[in-house]
Amino acid sequence: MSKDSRMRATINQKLTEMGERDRLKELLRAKLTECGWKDQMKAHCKEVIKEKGLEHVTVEDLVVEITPKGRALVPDSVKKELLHRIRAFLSQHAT
Amino acid sequence: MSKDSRMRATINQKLTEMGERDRLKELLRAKLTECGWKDQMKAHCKEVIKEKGLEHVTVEDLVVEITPKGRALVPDSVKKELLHRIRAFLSQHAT
Amino acid sequence: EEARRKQEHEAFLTQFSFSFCTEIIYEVLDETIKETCTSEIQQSVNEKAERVAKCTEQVCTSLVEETLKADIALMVEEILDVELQRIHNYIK
Repeated sequence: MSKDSRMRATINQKLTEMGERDRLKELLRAKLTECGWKDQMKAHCKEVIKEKGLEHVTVEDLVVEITPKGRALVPDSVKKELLHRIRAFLSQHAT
Repeated sequence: MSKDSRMRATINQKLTEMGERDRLKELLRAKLTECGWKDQMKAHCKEVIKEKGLEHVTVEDLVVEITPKGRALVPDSVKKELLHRIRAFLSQHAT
Repeated sequence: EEARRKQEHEAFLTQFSFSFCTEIIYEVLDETIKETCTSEIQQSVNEKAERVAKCTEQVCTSLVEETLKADIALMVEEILDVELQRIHNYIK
């Protein structure tokens, strides 16, 4: 296991053990709803279904189709806030 | 003050005033780098830090730990060259 | 007498040279070792800080990715269910 993998595992373990990982996910979900990401994604999903026809799409196809847009639409400010919160958590719980 | 002590003080003063003390130190530093001593010391420091863990080692600990090896690893040829240069200076300036 | 003085002086110079040489070596070694230890510890501290920063970013990215993956899958399932339901109702 490389030093980086060990470090990532330690960070993840700390976040998970103290429930912070779930809180961060919830925060992300709230932010995505707040900024309109969810609405945009729903609209995009419906467009794809309309374009391809309901009988020609599966859940897997749709996920593959809309995920890149989903990634691109996450605002940088949201990612930054999340990163900032992880850093703050780690510095508070540094051993 | 004995005659020897007086003489020692005079020579020491001359070595300092004429800049020979500093030149000798510079020469030694250069030789230690050139012969790989410095790289060996760096490597040894890294080993000790890795072994003990960064959070468990201070500069002072590290100095105590690596000094014996540092002294032992100075090549005889470097010591001889330094001694030779001191003798040459003394025979020119301490007659 | 002159020869004896000269011999004594030579002996003194030899002894002085040895002790001065040792003094210089110890002085330079002490300084260099202290410098090396300080810079190696600093370097390790910097490397660790860089690694923590990099890994934290990676963890953050994977957390976002994980959440998106789960939420997008759920959203797609819900939308498809609604669409299918709508068609069923229409057919009925």
